[in-house]
Amino acid sequence: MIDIHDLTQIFETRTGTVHALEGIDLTVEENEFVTLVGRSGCGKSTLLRAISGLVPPTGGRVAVAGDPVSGPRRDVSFMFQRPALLPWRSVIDNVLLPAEILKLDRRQSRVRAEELLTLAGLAGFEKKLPHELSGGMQQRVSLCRSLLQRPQVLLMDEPFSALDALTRAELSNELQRIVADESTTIVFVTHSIDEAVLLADRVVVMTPRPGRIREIVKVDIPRPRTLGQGAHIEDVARISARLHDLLHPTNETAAA
Amino acid sequence: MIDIHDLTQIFETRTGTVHALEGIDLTVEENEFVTLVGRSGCGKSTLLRAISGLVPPTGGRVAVAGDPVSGPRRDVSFMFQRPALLPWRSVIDNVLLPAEILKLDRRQSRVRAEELLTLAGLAGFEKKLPHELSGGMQQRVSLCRSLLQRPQVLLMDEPFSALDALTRAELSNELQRIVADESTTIVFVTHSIDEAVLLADRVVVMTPRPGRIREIVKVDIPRPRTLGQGAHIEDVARISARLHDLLHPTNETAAA
Amino acid sequence: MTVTARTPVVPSRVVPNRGAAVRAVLLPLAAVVIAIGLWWAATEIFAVPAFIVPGPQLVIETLFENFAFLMQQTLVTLLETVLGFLIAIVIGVPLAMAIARSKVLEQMLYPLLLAVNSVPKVAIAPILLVWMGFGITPKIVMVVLLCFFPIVLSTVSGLRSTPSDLVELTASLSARPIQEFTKVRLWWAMPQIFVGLKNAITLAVIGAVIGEFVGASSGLGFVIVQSGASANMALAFSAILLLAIISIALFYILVLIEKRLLPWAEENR
Amino acid sequence: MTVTARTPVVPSRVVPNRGAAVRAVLLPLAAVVIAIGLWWAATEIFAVPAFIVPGPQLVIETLFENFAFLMQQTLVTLLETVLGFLIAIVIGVPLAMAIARSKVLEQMLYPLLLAVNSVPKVAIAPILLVWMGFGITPKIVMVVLLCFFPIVLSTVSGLRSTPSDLVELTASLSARPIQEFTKVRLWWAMPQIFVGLKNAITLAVIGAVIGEFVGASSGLGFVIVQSGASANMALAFSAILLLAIISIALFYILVLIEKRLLPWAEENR
Amino acid sequence: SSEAPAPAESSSFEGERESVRYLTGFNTFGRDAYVYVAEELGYFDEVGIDITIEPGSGSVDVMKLIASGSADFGPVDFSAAVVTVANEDLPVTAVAAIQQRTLAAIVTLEGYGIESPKDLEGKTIADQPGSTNEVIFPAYAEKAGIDASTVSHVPAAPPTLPQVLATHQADAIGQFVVGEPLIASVAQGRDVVVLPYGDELPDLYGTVLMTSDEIATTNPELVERFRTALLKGLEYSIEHPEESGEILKKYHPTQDAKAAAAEIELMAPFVPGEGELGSMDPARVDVVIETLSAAITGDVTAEELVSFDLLPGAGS
Ligand SMILES: Nc1ncnc2c1ncn2[C@@H]1O[C@H](COP(=O)(O)OP(=O)(O)OP(=O)(O)O)[C@@H](O)[C@H]1O
Ligand SMILES: Nc1ncnc2c1ncn2[C@@H]1O[C@H](COP(=O)(O)OP(=O)(O)OP(=O)(O)O)[C@@H](O)[C@H]1O
Ligand SMILES: Cc1ncc(C[n+]2csc(CCO)c2C)c(N)n1
Ligand SMILES: [Mg+2]
Ligand SMILES: [Mg+2]
Repeated sequence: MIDIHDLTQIFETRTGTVHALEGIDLTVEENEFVTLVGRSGCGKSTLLRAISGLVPPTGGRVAVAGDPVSGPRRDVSFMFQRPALLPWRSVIDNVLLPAEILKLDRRQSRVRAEELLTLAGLAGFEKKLPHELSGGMQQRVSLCRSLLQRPQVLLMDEPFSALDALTRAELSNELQRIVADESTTIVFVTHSIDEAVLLADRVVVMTPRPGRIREIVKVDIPRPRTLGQGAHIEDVARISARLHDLLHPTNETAAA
Repeated sequence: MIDIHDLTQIFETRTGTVHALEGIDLTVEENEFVTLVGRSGCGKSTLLRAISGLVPPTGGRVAVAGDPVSGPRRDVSFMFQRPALLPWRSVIDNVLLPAEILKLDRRQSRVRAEELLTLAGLAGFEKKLPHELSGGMQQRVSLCRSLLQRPQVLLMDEPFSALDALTRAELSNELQRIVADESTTIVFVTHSIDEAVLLADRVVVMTPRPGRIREIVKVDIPRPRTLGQGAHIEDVARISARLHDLLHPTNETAAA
Repeated sequence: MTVTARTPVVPSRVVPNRGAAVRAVLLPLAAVVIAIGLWWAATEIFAVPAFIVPGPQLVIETLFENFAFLMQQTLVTLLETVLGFLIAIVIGVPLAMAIARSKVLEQMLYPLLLAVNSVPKVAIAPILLVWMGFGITPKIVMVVLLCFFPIVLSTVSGLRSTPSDLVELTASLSARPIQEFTKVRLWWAMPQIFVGLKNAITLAVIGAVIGEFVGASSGLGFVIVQSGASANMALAFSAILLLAIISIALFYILVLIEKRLLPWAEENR
Repeated sequence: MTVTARTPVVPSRVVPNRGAAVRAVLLPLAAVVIAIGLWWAATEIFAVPAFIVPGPQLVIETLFENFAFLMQQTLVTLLETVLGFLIAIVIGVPLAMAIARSKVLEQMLYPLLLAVNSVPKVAIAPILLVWMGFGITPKIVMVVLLCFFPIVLSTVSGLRSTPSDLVELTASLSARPIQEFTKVRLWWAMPQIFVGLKNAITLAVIGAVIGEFVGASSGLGFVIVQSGASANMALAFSAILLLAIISIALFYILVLIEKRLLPWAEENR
Repeated sequence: SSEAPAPAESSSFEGERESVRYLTGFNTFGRDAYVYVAEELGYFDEVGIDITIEPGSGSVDVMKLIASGSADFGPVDFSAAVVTVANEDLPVTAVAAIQQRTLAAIVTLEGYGIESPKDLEGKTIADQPGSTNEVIFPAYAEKAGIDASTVSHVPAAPPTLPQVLATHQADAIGQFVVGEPLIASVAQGRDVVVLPYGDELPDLYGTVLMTSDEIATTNPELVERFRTALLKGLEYSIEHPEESGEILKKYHPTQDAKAAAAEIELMAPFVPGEGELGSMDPARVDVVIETLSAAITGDVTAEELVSFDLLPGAGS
């Protein structure tokens, strides 16, 4: 579904050049759930933007569904790291924005938006304006918006960072259901190793400056999965430990 | 250090009234580290704002260091849930903002700002503008800013939400050092039970709409503490489980 | 020792605050009364002759003496102002939209707009007359000429200042440019567009008056020329007073519309 | 199948882009050439008589014939414009600051400012002359009167639109109002203040000219009156052309200052 | 513009009616009242003309609008016409004199030390830069034996001139003779001193009726009809100043009938001349051109300025 070859991203700023990504090679299969982990500033968001076509890469190639990416695609949905809500729109109207832009069926979209908001615990807040919401509520609105259009590819940048464990678990389940039922391909950035393991078919571990892929860890645990429970607790522990090692610099040599 | 009695906070909006906080009673001792946990939207940020004096409460009383709060105090520092960086200032100048406003010694402040930035892994980014940073980097700048002035009371709203585990651990250590060395009182909002237990003397568990204190859990594990290691692993597990129960609604009856 | 402030942290707009509404009427009134008092004092104390600055009594007397006539002239000027203003919006906003999208257009159009804007309009009034006759058209054109520039400038700036977050959001949805504009940029720009409109409306009034200075036989501008030429400063000042009232009224109508339309704007919260 | 775009995502400002710089000069030039072409065509094809709109050749000829004289007049007008503009900033920004802080002040001052702003300045010319004589003062006053309002309006709106995030940040640091202003609001408002200044600078030029209409023996406004009085439209148009050039130049100086001062602003990135 | 008045009598005109657009000289004061008088009394109707009257904004603008076809007729100060037609080649022509002698004057107040032209030496005169009064001044000074170089001109916009004089910002101002009551109204009890240019330059005409060269050549018959009706109104108005003031006020309610009547009375002596009302003399026109030669850069002949064959009593 997604093919990335030798991707390089360089930012030139007034104060010098930042090598955000270098030599990224990655293929994501259709219906696969890939999580990206790595230290803050290692280029995760930049990688997602390159896949989405929002930012043309400085070097290398990206293709989605076989087509080279030259700009955003209608079948790819992006949930940004920041909520990016329109301050003049109510919660429900923010969620409905993709329906308006993609000209989806109005009534169906509305029903779906309300379902999603209820699922995200925002029932009763449909008419509120963004500035009347808490930080986590804003993030949930943004999440609902990215799910509205049933995209083929879903790029999610730390979608649960501002959420409590319970809301996180509920929404993780929904995400897994979506992947299963609607055969969506997901690339998902997270800082939580637990979350990465819970959700992913494969976990991509990145190293910072320049952002490179350190290793790709396969998570071969059958679905549905739930956090901290189930028969595969040992597999989970093993993979988590491995990821922990990869992310931890004192174990530098152990990795590679 | 902080006395809260029967605090109520109501927001009136175009679309109705939101009872954000109701009957909050809480006392935080000097040099105590209190964490606030609770589901998204339960009023954690609102409580911090009431303590800081940024928002006058609808009802009840708040006092800091014995004085009733009627507005922000110079010895209280607030790290907001959103980075709130000034887009026209470089990283270092953003961190130095409190020094300018509080008229702290310029040279000392600069040295401290650089120390903090290095600690936060931002060495080399001093001259960058906020929009040239990743989300987590922005959050770290905001954190450094809140630590610059060595406040008596530090109110922190999900300071580590956008950070990877490693950076989180490093900065947690620094925070514990500050509490120990500089006898700072900290109220700290988090969604991570692990983090709450790792850092807190007491964990305040809140329930949503209206926001009430469900229970206050004491964490009597000696310091310094480190995540997932050490002799008190059982205590940690016990307290974590308790917090998990309190936050989980299916165990509703088990709590109270 | 206790904070018992019961004031809810509520924008006064939300729970209609009677005090605020009363103040919104009383304070401007107070200001006007003070201003008129100062005016009176200045003319009395310094014994300024009426043919330079007539005192307020005289002006208000004159105003009431010629009330019906002046109302007619006011309506004429008001009509020209409002029509020209609306046309300026219809021209200015799309123009700004095009300029905001394209650096090339900006670099080509701004110098021309600036040139048009900097021409002293009184100097080209005869050209307008020759071209458009003595009807209402040249007055409306004058209004448009005077007031479209602030609209363009503010709208361009507003559209351009849309945060990249929000622009990326629509981009990620493959929004067409017109959608990006109508769904995001336009709304983001609204508070700034209103600044442009508020600027423009006061210029629109002036534009109508300048239009009437040359080649008109009605309107407050005509009254001012006529009374100015006969040193009838009391009549000139009544007309000026009415102009001020038109300006203030139109401005506050815009303010009201803004508050209605943009309750979410930071300045209106 | 591959995306090999090597274009770095770099604002042209950062790595000085030669093409962009060349375009910034060529495009406006092209626009001006086209405009002059149209002007020429209009006067030729429609056989517009020179006493209404003189053709460009004639105007440019006249301009060069009277070059030294016209340059002197340009300098006079430029000086008045710049002085008045600076004074308007010095008055307008603090006024806007006060208004932005206080609803009461706003409600008291806006109607008065609007009233002052809506007075047709030509109508109060006798007052200015009698009060301030024939020197440079009344011209500068005219410039200030014409151009302070957009500065106030834009600055107030800019100061007020500061996001509550940033205001709370300074509040949490117990910043004094002046600190909140200088460290946060002023900077946030800067892009909008510049919109006000750009509006104001073109009005400032007009203000100087109107000031000269009323009573001056030098300046481009004087040239326009004098040549208008003798239907010497070619000379009047040379003066208008110079006014346009002044306007454009001052405007782009502001644009340059803005780009220097506010590289972080969304519109300048 | 003006509302249509009830015709004094039912139209006696038999031929094809024509519309005419007329501009006043400057706004709608007493000096321009005669056109309203002519309309009110049905003189235009009698000759089959439907007239539209627009307020003009000074001689130069009137000429421009006539030259460009935006208006058909209007009064223009003849000295301004000479200079403008000579320098800028405007295709306009005079078809009747309204005043046989110029109304242009220097006006001052008692006590400012000016009683005769000679006293102007060393004084300041406020006037609009480039205005007729200023342009004629050198010729006036020469005739009056004043050293023009000792007189300084202060530039001021026309509407400010009365105030400038009243507050003694200048010792004198340029005005038309008919401006005397206006100056008196701001003079705060001082007497107004008027020094008419006509005293020294008796050959200068005052206002003339102008039309475009095109109308003059293609429709001389209309010119004659119009000119006849207008001059009839002019004659009636100088004979009945009071009534004329009332008529003007009827058309323009803000005008003061008394002030208008006073202007008309002041203007009356300047209107008639040796010959028929409205006539002009080629030899005098040549003298005018000669008098103004200092202000003229181009070449101009009397025939370019005046359609002598269309003047009153020109034989038709
Ligand atoms: N300015 C406001 N206007 C109206 N309602 C508000 C405002 N601020 C907060 N609220 C409401 O108050 C409640 C508590 O909000 P608060 O931000 O304190 O939650 P929180 O516990 O910090 O949540 P999160 O973990 O998502 O940040 C929410 O229901 C929110 O909608
Ligand atoms: N617009 C930009 N201009 C300049 N540098 C940028 C820009 N965007 C990102 N960078 C730089 O690129 C690097 C990678 O940023 P990116 O946002 O991809 O990190 P990230 O992995 O998402 O981090 P985080 O977990 O903190 O969100 C950082 O060093 C950042 O400073
Ligand atoms: C208010 C006013 N009144 C009269 C005129 C006509 N006019 C033009 S020049 C001049 C005399 C001075 O030269 C006069 C009376 C005017 N333009 N403005
Ligand atoms: Mg990121
Ligand atoms: Mg919060």
